[in-house]
Amino acid sequence: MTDRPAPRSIKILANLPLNALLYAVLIIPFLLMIYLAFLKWNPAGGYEWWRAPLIGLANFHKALHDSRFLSSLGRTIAYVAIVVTIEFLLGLLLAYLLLEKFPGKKLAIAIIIYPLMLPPVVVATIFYLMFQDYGPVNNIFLRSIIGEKALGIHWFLRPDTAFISLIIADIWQWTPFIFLIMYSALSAVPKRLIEAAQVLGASNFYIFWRIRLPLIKPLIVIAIVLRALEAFKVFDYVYIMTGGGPGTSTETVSVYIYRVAIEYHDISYASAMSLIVLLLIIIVTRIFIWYSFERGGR
Amino acid sequence: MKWGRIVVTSLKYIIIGVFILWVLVPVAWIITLAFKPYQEWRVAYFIPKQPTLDNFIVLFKPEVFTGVMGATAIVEPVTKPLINSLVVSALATVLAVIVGFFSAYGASRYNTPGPFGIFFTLLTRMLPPATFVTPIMVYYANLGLLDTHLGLIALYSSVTVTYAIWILKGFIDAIPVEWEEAAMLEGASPTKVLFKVVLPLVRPGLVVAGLFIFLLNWTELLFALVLTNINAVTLPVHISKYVGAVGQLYGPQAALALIGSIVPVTIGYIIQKHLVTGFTFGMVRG
Amino acid sequence: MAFLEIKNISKKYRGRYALKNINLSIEKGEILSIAGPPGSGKTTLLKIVAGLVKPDEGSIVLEGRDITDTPPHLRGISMVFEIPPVYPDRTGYDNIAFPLRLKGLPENEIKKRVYEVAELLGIKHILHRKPETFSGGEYQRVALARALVTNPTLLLLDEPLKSLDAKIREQMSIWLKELQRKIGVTAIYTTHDPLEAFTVGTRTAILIGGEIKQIGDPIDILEKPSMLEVDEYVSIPALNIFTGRVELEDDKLKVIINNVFLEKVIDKTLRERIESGKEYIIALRPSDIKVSTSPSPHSFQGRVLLVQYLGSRTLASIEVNETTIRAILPRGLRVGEGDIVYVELDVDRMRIYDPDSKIRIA
Amino acid sequence: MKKVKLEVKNITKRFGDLLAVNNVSFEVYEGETFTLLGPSGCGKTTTLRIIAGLEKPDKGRVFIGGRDVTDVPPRERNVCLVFQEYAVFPHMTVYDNIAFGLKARKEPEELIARRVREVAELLGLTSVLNTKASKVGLSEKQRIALGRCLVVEPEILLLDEPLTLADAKIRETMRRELRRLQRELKITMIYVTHDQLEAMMLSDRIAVMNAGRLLQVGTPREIYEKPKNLFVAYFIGSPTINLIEGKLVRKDGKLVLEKEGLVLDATKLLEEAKGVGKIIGREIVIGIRPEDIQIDPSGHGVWKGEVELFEVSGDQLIVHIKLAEETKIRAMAPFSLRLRTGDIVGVAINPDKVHVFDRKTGERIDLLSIGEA
Repeated sequence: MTDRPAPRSIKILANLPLNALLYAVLIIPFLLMIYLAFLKWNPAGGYEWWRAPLIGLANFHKALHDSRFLSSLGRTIAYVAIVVTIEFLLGLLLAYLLLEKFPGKKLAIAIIIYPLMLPPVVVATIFYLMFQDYGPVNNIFLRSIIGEKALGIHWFLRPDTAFISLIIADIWQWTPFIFLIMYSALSAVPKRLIEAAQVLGASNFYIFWRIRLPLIKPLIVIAIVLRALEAFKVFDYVYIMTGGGPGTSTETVSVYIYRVAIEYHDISYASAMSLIVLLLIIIVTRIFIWYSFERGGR
Repeated sequence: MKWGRIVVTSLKYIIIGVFILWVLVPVAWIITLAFKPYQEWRVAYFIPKQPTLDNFIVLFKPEVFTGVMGATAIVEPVTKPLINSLVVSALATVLAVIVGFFSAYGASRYNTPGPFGIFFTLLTRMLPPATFVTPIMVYYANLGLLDTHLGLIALYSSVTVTYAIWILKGFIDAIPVEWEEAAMLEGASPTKVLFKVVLPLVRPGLVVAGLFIFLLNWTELLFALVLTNINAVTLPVHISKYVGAVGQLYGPQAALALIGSIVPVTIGYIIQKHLVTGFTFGMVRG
Repeated sequence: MAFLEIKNISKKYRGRYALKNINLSIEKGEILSIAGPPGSGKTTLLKIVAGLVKPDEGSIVLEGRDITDTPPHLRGISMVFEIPPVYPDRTGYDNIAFPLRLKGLPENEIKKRVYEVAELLGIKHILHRKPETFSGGEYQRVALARALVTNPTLLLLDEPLKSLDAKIREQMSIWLKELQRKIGVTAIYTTHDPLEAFTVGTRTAILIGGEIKQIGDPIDILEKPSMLEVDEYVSIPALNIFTGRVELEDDKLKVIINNVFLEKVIDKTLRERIESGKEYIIALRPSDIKVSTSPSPHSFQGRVLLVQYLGSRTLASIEVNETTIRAILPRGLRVGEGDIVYVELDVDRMRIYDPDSKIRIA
Repeated sequence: MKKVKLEVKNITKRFGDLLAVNNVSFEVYEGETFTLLGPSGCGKTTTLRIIAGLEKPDKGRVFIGGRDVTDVPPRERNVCLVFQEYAVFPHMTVYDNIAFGLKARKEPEELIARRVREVAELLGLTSVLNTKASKVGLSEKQRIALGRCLVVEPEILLLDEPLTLADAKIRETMRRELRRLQRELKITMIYVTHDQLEAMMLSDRIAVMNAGRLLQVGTPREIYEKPKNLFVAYFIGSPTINLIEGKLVRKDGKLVLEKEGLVLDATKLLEEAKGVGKIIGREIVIGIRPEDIQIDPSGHGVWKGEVELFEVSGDQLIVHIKLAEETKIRAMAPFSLRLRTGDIVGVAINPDKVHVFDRKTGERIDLLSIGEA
């Protein structure tokens, strides 16, 4: 950072392309979304959106009384809470276990982060195949525990097992994400701080709790926030593995809004729900970050 | 004391080992499944008895399937989506990295793009694509950009430019301001400084940012699902349609998953080192 | 008219003066060193001269031309920074050639000049190596070569030796001075170490808290510091500071420190500036204090607290009436910790400062 | 009889191709300050880290108070290390930083509170005890790092270049403070630095290291006045010792140093030394410290030369004198000696203060002992 004013050429290069891109592709549609949310417009109705009537807050009112929307919201939140908790604990544990040098460590890390590189559609396909009636989960793993009964488990036909299969896919793919952040954070804790604690007589466990964890706290918050935001978006797994079913029992917010917009063509209603979700995300993230950083008087 | 240490160490290796198995087993299953003939799709063992490439070959031919309850589906060959994905991901990446480089430089040295630009791009990352895709669909429909490469490229680069700025700003921050100031005194104008000093020094950063963004573009499903139809269909869309349409055709589905993995996994391992060290954002204080 | 004139330069950061009303003029071919403790504004001053920082007030005049508003790339000034501008992605040769390539010189001309300057600085052997293989001293020389290769009208050196080991620093500072003599470039050199500044500069300016406190040749500054701050800053080992009552008697000045009288013959001009009976600050360097094992009329008795043998000299801390005096022991005198010794202050070298303004009176 | 507190025996440590520490042995006595001195990369820090247990030697043993601790982890050694960058825990208050070692050992609360207050008092940290450690200044951080170690009362206190980050003024005060503290508390201290002046000021004994080897161990006086080899002579002392090399031959009844056609008369320097006959015909290096050379403006003395350059060193001038092309020496002179560049002056040298080294091996040649042999 310098305190010289930016030269004009740099100002233009830094601002113009970025703003052009953002305005053209994102900001105009964003403003459009706000407008659409107050309309009663369905493209199937045969007229363009600029001719649609304004109906005020009706779409928002409808959303707050739409039990399918509310339960998809609740389900998504539960999903986020479950996967983020498990992924965080597992990722942190792994990061800690892999911190010290040992033969084969590089290979172990390379394997552990493999799922992270796969497209979610591919992961969804993988677990779609894993949980088939004659897939390896039933046919090999469960059959060796509970016998032939295992082949009768239809994972995607029962709400609870369908939901569990989604969670397993998510944990499989995203635990490495938390692991990576925690691992690089823990490795970035200056070695001399650890050594200083060692010569002062602290045990490894004590050092972990009193030195390492507090020092990486900002990154823990960031990892959790990023992961929670990503998990909240969950679409690909549901779309491919369960299709939201059985019934609407595994439908998440993303899937529901997608359906309303694309399959039911109710663009206005989808826009209103989108705005509600957006508002919710901003508020929750803001509170979480405030609680983690600013309350402590940083 | 000695015994305690042995127990702790072996426990550590057991946990790591179990996790490695947990990662590897599904991958191994898919790989072997992709090479199994029709008769072996439902068996309880890994290594195929009669390995075959049929599952791959079938993906490159147009096929008509009769699915459950007699519904038919026509599945296009995977060639076109594969090429679309390459083109769209690559061009969108280049655009995002170029725009991101200039903005990252401004942000690092002069705080230029301002809080609004940064906030807005962050917002687009927070928002579930499902909520955002609706107005874009309407907007693109009016502009005639639906099912075009250009439409996807523009959208992909605008939602990934944040990452480009974020990653490149980190790299530029690591270049001492003095290195630029020296060049300035030696007669370089501000733009010359940018191209002759900063650009060569930040080349590794451009590669990392580029590959990372390419990875994101390559794996994106929802935008492509909504905004494309026939012409600009990408690989993830193709996979989702294929898996949905052909029911229990396990072998080809596994083969398709493998094809979809090759490029991103290769890229992932190229930038692995940066993934491991790059995720701290300089936030651990010492 | 001087070669470079720095006129009334002031710069504020967040309402506080980083530099206050700086006036300096530099003659062609001289090397002015600026010494100041960390945070005194040395770097800011050089950056203002280079055009990298805009001053709030004042002007810079180079060879009679006001360049205050000239952008840095048109000033023809080179600067060597504390973090040397050596780009890790290219060889030593390409680093030194960089400014010439910017100017679009033909490649054979570039080659000639790079080799010339590399020869001068003794770094021909590293021209084709990448910077990661350079030692600290080589790094600095490449940075210097880059700055010199353009034949700058003015060379600015911002603490170029700060990151080097003490032993290498000693050698490099002499080498720098000899080099500057050889090529005759006009230069400004900053450092936090006053002795280094004295070695390198033909004149030295002392910059403390954003203000030039004194400027002159090294011996002048050491013998006649303008104020207590300067005296404290340039005194290594640390200065002894006392408060003493001063009385005037005929042509004599009497100083009373802890019941010990010191007398000194003074002239008339000094008499007028001293108020009899008032308390003043008395400062003496450790080298101005005589230590012996036998008492003399003007000596204090003291007990040795600490003896530090430094080879060329021996430093002692001596407790006298509950204050600690630091002195350099005469060569050959061997005392141990706990010994009783007698301390005499050298009246002729004693400096008297006004207790309020801290300005030197005598 | 001094009690041995630490014994390092034949320590060797490699990092890849680099032989960082090469067969180093020494003893440290109880209550002394022992300094490892050498240029960066000489292996001093590695040696210190081996003593602390943070590094494991490839060969050799370490004994603390007679106990073999080579395989004991750092936290069970009861030594403490003050790091170059202080390594203060930034997320804790100053109090918690100082208390860290006692808390880690689960000492009772009231004992911790008492000890921390004592140490804070001693180091002048009482007023900042409740401040976050990341918010205090550099010199406080230094004292926190020190206090954190003092509070656990280690058997040996190790310091790794703790003053390199501080500026000249703070460094000077801290050197005095450290020395005073060490005396007062009678701590056994091992100190690492690259600054010879600092080593001289602080230490009871100094070990000079270069390129992984231990070259000489002795009191500051021994090392300064009788350097065992060329490197020690060069490294200790500021301004640096004058070194003149050449082959010593007898020519026309004179003793002269010959080098590449240049001849320097050394008769007055070496004639009277016993045993000089044994080194005639050998390649040697003569070392003379600048303060052992007196300048005679009237031109008399051992040699004559032209004044080239002045440096100012606190209260004296360092004068560069050119004796011949490529042969320059530096001498000290008071400010009062009014010299100008270009003046021809004589230099007087006391023959007793001349050091002679073998040019090839760098070993000191003691003329007297050769004579006796």
